[in-house]
Amino acid sequence: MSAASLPAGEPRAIPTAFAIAEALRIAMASDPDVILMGEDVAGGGLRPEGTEEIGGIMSVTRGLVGQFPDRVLDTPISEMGILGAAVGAAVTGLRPVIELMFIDFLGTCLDPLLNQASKFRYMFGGKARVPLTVRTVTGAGLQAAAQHSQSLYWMTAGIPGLKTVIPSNAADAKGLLLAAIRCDDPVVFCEPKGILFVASDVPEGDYEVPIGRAKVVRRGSDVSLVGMGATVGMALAAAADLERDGVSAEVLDLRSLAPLDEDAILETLGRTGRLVVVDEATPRCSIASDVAALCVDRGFDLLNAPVRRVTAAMCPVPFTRVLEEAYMPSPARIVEAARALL
Amino acid sequence: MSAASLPAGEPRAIPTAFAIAEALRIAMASDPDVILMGEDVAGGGLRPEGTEEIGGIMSVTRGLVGQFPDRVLDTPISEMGILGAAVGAAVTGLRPVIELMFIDFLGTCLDPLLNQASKFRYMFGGKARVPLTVRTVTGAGLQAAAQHSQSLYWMTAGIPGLKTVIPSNAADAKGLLLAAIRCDDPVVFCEPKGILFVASDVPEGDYEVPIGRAKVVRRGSDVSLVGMGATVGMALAAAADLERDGVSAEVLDLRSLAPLDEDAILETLGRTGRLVVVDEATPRCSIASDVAALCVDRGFDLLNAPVRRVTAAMCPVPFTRVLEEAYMPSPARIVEAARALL
Amino acid sequence: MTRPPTTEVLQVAYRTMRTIRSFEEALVALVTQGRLGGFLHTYVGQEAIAAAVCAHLGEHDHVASTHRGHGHCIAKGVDVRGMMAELFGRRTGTCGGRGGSMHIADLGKGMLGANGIVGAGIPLATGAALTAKLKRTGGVAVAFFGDGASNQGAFHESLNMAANWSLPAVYVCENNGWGEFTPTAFVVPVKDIAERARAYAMHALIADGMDFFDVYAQAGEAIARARGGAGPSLLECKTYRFLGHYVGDPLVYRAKHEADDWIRHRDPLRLFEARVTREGLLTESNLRAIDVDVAALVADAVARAQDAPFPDAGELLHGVFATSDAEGAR
Amino acid sequence: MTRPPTTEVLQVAYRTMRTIRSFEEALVALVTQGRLGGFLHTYVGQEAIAAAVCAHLGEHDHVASTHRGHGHCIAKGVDVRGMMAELFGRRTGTCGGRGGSMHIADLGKGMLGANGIVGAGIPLATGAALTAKLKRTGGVAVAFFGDGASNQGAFHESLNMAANWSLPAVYVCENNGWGEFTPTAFVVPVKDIAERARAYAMHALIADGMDFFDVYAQAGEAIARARGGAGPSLLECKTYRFLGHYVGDPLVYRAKHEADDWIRHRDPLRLFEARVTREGLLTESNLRAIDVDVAALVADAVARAQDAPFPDAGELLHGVFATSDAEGAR
Ligand SMILES: Cc1ncc(C[n+]2csc(CCOP(=O)(O)OP(=O)(O)O)c2C)c(N)n1
Ligand SMILES: Cc1ncc(C[n+]2csc(CCOP(=O)(O)OP(=O)(O)O)c2C)c(N)n1
Ligand SMILES: [Mg+2]
Ligand SMILES: [Mg+2]
Repeated sequence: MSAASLPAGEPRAIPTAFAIAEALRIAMASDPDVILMGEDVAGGGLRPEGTEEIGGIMSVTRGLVGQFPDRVLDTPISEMGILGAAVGAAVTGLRPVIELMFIDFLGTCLDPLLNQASKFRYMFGGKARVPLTVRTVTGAGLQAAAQHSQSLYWMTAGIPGLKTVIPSNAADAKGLLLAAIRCDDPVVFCEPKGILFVASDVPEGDYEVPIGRAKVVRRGSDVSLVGMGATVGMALAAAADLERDGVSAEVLDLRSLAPLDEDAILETLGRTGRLVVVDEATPRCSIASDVAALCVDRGFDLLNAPVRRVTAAMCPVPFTRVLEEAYMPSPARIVEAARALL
Repeated sequence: MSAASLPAGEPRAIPTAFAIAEALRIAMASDPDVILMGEDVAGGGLRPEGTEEIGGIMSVTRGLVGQFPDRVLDTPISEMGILGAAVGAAVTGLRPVIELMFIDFLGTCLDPLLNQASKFRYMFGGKARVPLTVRTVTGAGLQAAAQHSQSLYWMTAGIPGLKTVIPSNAADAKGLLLAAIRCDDPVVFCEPKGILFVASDVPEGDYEVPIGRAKVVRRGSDVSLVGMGATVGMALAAAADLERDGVSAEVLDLRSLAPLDEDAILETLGRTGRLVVVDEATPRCSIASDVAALCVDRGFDLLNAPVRRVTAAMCPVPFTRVLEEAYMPSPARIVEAARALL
Repeated sequence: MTRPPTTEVLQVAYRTMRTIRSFEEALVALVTQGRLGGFLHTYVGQEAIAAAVCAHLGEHDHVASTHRGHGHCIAKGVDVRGMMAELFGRRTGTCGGRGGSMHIADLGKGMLGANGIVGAGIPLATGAALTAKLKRTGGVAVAFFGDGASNQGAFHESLNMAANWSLPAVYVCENNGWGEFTPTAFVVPVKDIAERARAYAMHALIADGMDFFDVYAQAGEAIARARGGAGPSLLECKTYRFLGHYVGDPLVYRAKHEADDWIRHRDPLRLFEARVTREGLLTESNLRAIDVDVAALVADAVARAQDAPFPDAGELLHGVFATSDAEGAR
Repeated sequence: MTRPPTTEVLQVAYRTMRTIRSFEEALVALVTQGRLGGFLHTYVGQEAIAAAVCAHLGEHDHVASTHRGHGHCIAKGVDVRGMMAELFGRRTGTCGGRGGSMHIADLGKGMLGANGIVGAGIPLATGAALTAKLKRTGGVAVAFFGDGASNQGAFHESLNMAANWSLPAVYVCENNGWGEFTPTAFVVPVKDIAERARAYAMHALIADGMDFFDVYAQAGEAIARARGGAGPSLLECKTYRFLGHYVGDPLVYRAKHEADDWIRHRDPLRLFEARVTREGLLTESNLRAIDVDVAALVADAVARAQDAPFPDAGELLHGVFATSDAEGAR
C-alpha cells in the first residue's frame, strides 16, 4: 500500500529525530508486519515503577514499545545476529526495521547485508522479497572520535541489491523512511548526526519520498553543488555565500545514494557546466567519486571545468575539535572549490 | 630489513600461487616474527601416516608447516577472531600473515580491519605499528557464484589507514607480498582467481615490489587502458586487438589500489588524452570511479574524451557461465570502450 | 517422547535418503566427465539427518542450510529436476541458473537457501523463528550447520537471541568430524558441541547421525518443544562426510581407513535398510521399488537439465530489485 | 592459591582506585561545566576490578579495554596527566588529542587501548596472548569487557581460539548488570556469564567485583594459571555501574533505589577502606595521605591539560601510515 497519494497534513517545524519517530509510528500503525529491533530500542521490557525506556541511543524509538508492545524488540549487543535474523524474518513475512546504533558498527555485521539481504532476490532467481530497513546514524561533528563518526554509506551503496538513502532535512527523513520501510528491497537509511537534532517543517500524516530521486533544493546557473545528508546544508550555506559575490549556485540533494539519480546530476551539470560534489565520507571509493566519474563519462560534453570533490580527509576521524573541523567538509571549503572553477 | 637491493635470481615461469608460496617461505625464513594463520593453512597439525596437509583451499601454504612448525597456525572458522587476534599480535611484536580464504568473507570480519588495524596508528597519536598482511582470493570466472566471486577490494581500499595491493602476474605477486609482509602498516594482498594458476617469469631470491607504484606494462599513444589484477591481462589482450586496427594503446597496471599512484595515472593520461579504466569489481564506489574522478579533477586539462569504466555489472555474481561471462569485464568490452573514444 | 515413525514416514524417509545419495552420485559422475562446473559439496553419508529432521516439518516450517545443502533441499521438498537444472546453470533451474549449488533456495517450500558463508544460515533460521513466533504461525525454524560453523560468532549470537526470546527454533549441528581439511578436534576444545548450549541455558540433545531412528526421535523431541512454545534446542548429530569436502577434493589429508570404517560400518542407508527389514517395517521390495523410482527421477533430471536452455545474457540485470523501476539502476 | 596482597600492593591498589574515582569525578564536573566534550563513560563503582587484576600484571603483560576504559588505563599505569590532556583534545594527550576517551592507548605500558566497538578488545588480547606464547615472553594478556560484550560473536570466537591454543589469556567480564539502558537479565539467559566458559572447556571463576580482595585472589589464580602454561580463564566479576552509561545520561530507565543500594552498601573504595583499617593492613592516615596526593595529581592534570596547546590543523594527515612516504596519500 503506497501512501504517496494520501493527503499529508500541515507542516510543523520538528527535529529530524522526531520526524523519524513519526514515520516509525505511522509505519507500525499501518502495517502489523512492521517490527523494530535494536539495542535499547525498548529498553528492557517491563520496567520498575518510576522508570522509562530511553528509546535507543538517540531516543528516537522512545514511547513506541508502549504503543506496540510485541513489536519493539530489545536485542543483545549482537549486530550480526540481529541483522541476520532480520533478513530471515524479512523473507518469511515480517517487515523488520533495525536500529544499527552507528554505521561504524557495520564492521560487526556486514555479512547479512553484503552476502544475504542484497543477494537473495537475484541469486534465488528473482523470487525472494527482502523488505528490510536498517536505520543507522552517520557522520562526524560531535567529537565522537574515530569509531563513532564515520560516513560509511559508500560501503552499502557499493553493494548491488542494496539501496541506501540519506535525508538532508526532517521532512525528507520522514518520507524517505516510510518509503524505505514499505519497499520490498533492503534499504539502508542513514541518519546524519548533523541533521538529527535540527528542526525543519514536516507535514503531518502519511507520505512517502520516492527512493532514487534527487531534488534540486536551490536553483542556480553558474555552478552545481551536489550534496547528500548533512552536506546539503553546507552546500546551501556555501551557495548563500557565493551569491554575495554574484555567483549563482544550484544545489542538488541526492537523497538516494543507491540507486543514484544520474539524470538529475546530468541535468544540473547541463544547466551550469560546473560541478562540486560534497560528501561527508572519505574520498576513496566514494559517492563523490561516482558523481565525478559520471560527469566525465555521460556528462563529458557538458563539462566546462574540472569536477571537484569536497570530502572528509583520508584519515580516521580525529577526536579533538580543531582536527575534526579540519577533517570535515565545510561551507568555506565548498566556496573555495566552487570559486576555483569559475 | 629491506631486501629490495638483494640480487634477485634468474627468472623461471611458475604459477602465481607458487610465487606467493615462495614469498611466504622467504619472509618466514628471513624474519622469525612472521607467522601464518588461517583455515586449513596447516591442516590439523600432527597427521596420521600417509596423509598430507592440503595447505589452504588454494594449496598455497602446502609444505610450510613442515618447515616452520610453530609458525603456521590452523584456525577455527572464526574470521572475526582470527583477524582481531592478528591485530593484537601485530601490535605486540609478531608480523602476522592471515589467509582470508575469499574476500567475500570480509562480511564476517570487517571490524578488525575497519576500526582496529587501520585506525590504531592514527588514533593512538601516531604511535602504533600494525605490521599485518591479509592475503585473500578475489574475482569471478570459476562459477563460484555470488558469495565466492566478488572483487571487494574497493571496500578495503576505501578505508583510510589500510593499504590494498593486487598483482597482475606472478613476479609482482612475489615482490608485492614480500613488501606487504615487511610493511609496518596493515596491507590487504589480493590474489585474483584469474591469475592464480597462470604461470609467468618469476625471479628467484628475495626482492620487493614497492607498494604505491603503478607500472606501465605496455607503451602506447592513442589511448590508456588502466587495469588492476586480472584486468591487466584483459587490457593487454585488448591492446593487441586494437593494434591490429592501428590503435596504439598504453596499459598501466595499478598494482597498488591504496595508496593510488595518481601521478602514474595522470602521466599516462597526459601521453594519450584518452582513458579507459578496467575493474573486475562492481561499478559503484569503485577504484574505477576513483580513477575517472582523478582524471576529471587533476587531469581535466589532459582529457580529449570521456573516461570510460569497464567493470563488472551492478548485480550479484551469477552462477551460470553465460551470465558470469556477461557480468565480467572482457577484452572485447575494453576494445569497444576504447574505440568509442577515438 | 517422539512416537516411532509410521510406515509412511519411513517410506518417505528412505526415498529422501536414496534421492540425495543418487542425486549426488550423479553429480560426482558428471563432474568427472567434465559436464558440470562450480563448487559442489556433497552430503553423502549424512542423509539420515536431513531426512529425519525434515520428517517432522511441514511447508510452513523453515529450514536454513549450508554450502553442503543438496540434502536439506531435497528433504525439504525442493524439486530435484529444478535442482539439477540449477547445477547445469539452466533457465529451468530452481534459481534460473543464477544461484548454483551453494544458493539453491525455494522459499515456497520453506527452504531459505543453501549458503556459501559458513554460519550465515543460523541467524536466518533465527529470524524465521521470530516470524513464526510473532505471527503465531505455529511454524518452527531449523538451522542446519556443521561442527566448523559452531566456531562462528553468528552461532553464538543467534543461539543467545533464540534462548532470550524462547523462539521456536532448532539448531541442528551436523558434526562430521571435519571442517574442510582440518579435524574438528583441532579447532573445537569440547568433546560435544551440544555442550555449547549451556552458554545459553538452552536444551541440548545428541543423536547418532547415522541412525535415522535416533535422529528422528531426538529431532522430534526438539521440534515438538519448539512448536509447543518451550523454546529452542541444540541438537548435535554425530556423522561423517563420506566423500571429499568438495567434488574434486584429492583427500590427501584424511587417513583412508578412517573413511573406510565409517563407510563400511556406518552407512546411514544401509543401517536403515537393515533395521527396517529386520523389524519388518518395510520390505526389501518396498525399498527396491523406491530405488528404481529414484534412479529414474535422477536420470530424467539430468536428461532434462542438459537439454534445457541457458538464460539469455540480456537478462543479466533482471531481478536485482523487487521494485522493477530500479532494475539495473546504479 | 593467590597469596594475600602485601602492604605495598594494597597501597598501590588504593591509590589506583582513588585515582580512578577522582579522575572521573573531575570529568563529570568538567562536563557539567561545559568544559569537556565527546562521549565519556565512567568506571565509577567498578574500580576494584581494574585495580585488583592489574596488581598481578607487569609492563610486559597486555591489557585490552572497552569504551569504559579510564579505569583500566590508570590501573595499567598510563599517565593520568596525559589522559586528562587527551580528553581535552590537546597535543600533550596520550594520543596527541586524536583518540579521545574511547581510544586511549599506551602500547609501551601494555595498554592496547580503550575501544569504541563493544567486544573488539577480546580478540586483541587474544592476539597479544598469542605473541606471548609464540615469543615465549612470559607475558599474560587480559581482556576486560562487559556483560553486554559477552553477547558478541567476537567473544565466542576468541575464547574458543584461546582454549584451542591454550593461550596465556584471562578474560575478565565485568558484569555490572546493565548494557547501556537494558538490564543484563533481559539479554543474557544464563545467571552467570562464567557459565559460558563451558562452551570452550575453559577454566571459569566468579568474583565479587566490589571486593578488592576477592578479585585479587581470583585474578591471581587465573593469571598464575595463564603464566604457568595452564591456559586461559574466564573470570566474571559481579559489579555495578554507579553513574550513567555515559556522562550526561538522564538515568530515567533505572530505579533510583537500585543504584542507591549499591552505592550505599557496596562501594568498592569504602569496602576496601573498612577492611584494611579493620584488619590493620593500612591505616586511616595512609589512606588520607594517598587521597591528598591523588587530589593534587588530578587537579594538576586538569590545570596542565587546559593550558596545553591544541594540535595544529596542518597536522591532520600525520600518522596515518608508518611508512611516511605514503602519508596523506590516497
Ligand atoms: C565465513 C566462511 N569462512 C570460510 C568458508 C570456507 N569454508 C567452506 S565450507 C568450510 C568448512 C565448514 O565446516 P563445517 O561447518 O564443519 O561443515 P562441513 O563442510 O563439514 O559440512 C569452510 C571453512 C566459508 N565458506 N565461509
Ligand atoms: C559493536 C557495538 N555495538 C554497540 C555499541 C554501543 N554501545 C556502547 S557501550 C554499550 C553497552 C555495553 O555493555 P557492556 O558490555 O555490559 O559494558 P558496560 O557499558 O556495561 O560497561 C553499547 C551497546 C558499540 N559501541 N559497539
Ligand atoms: Mg564439518
Ligand atoms: Mg554492562
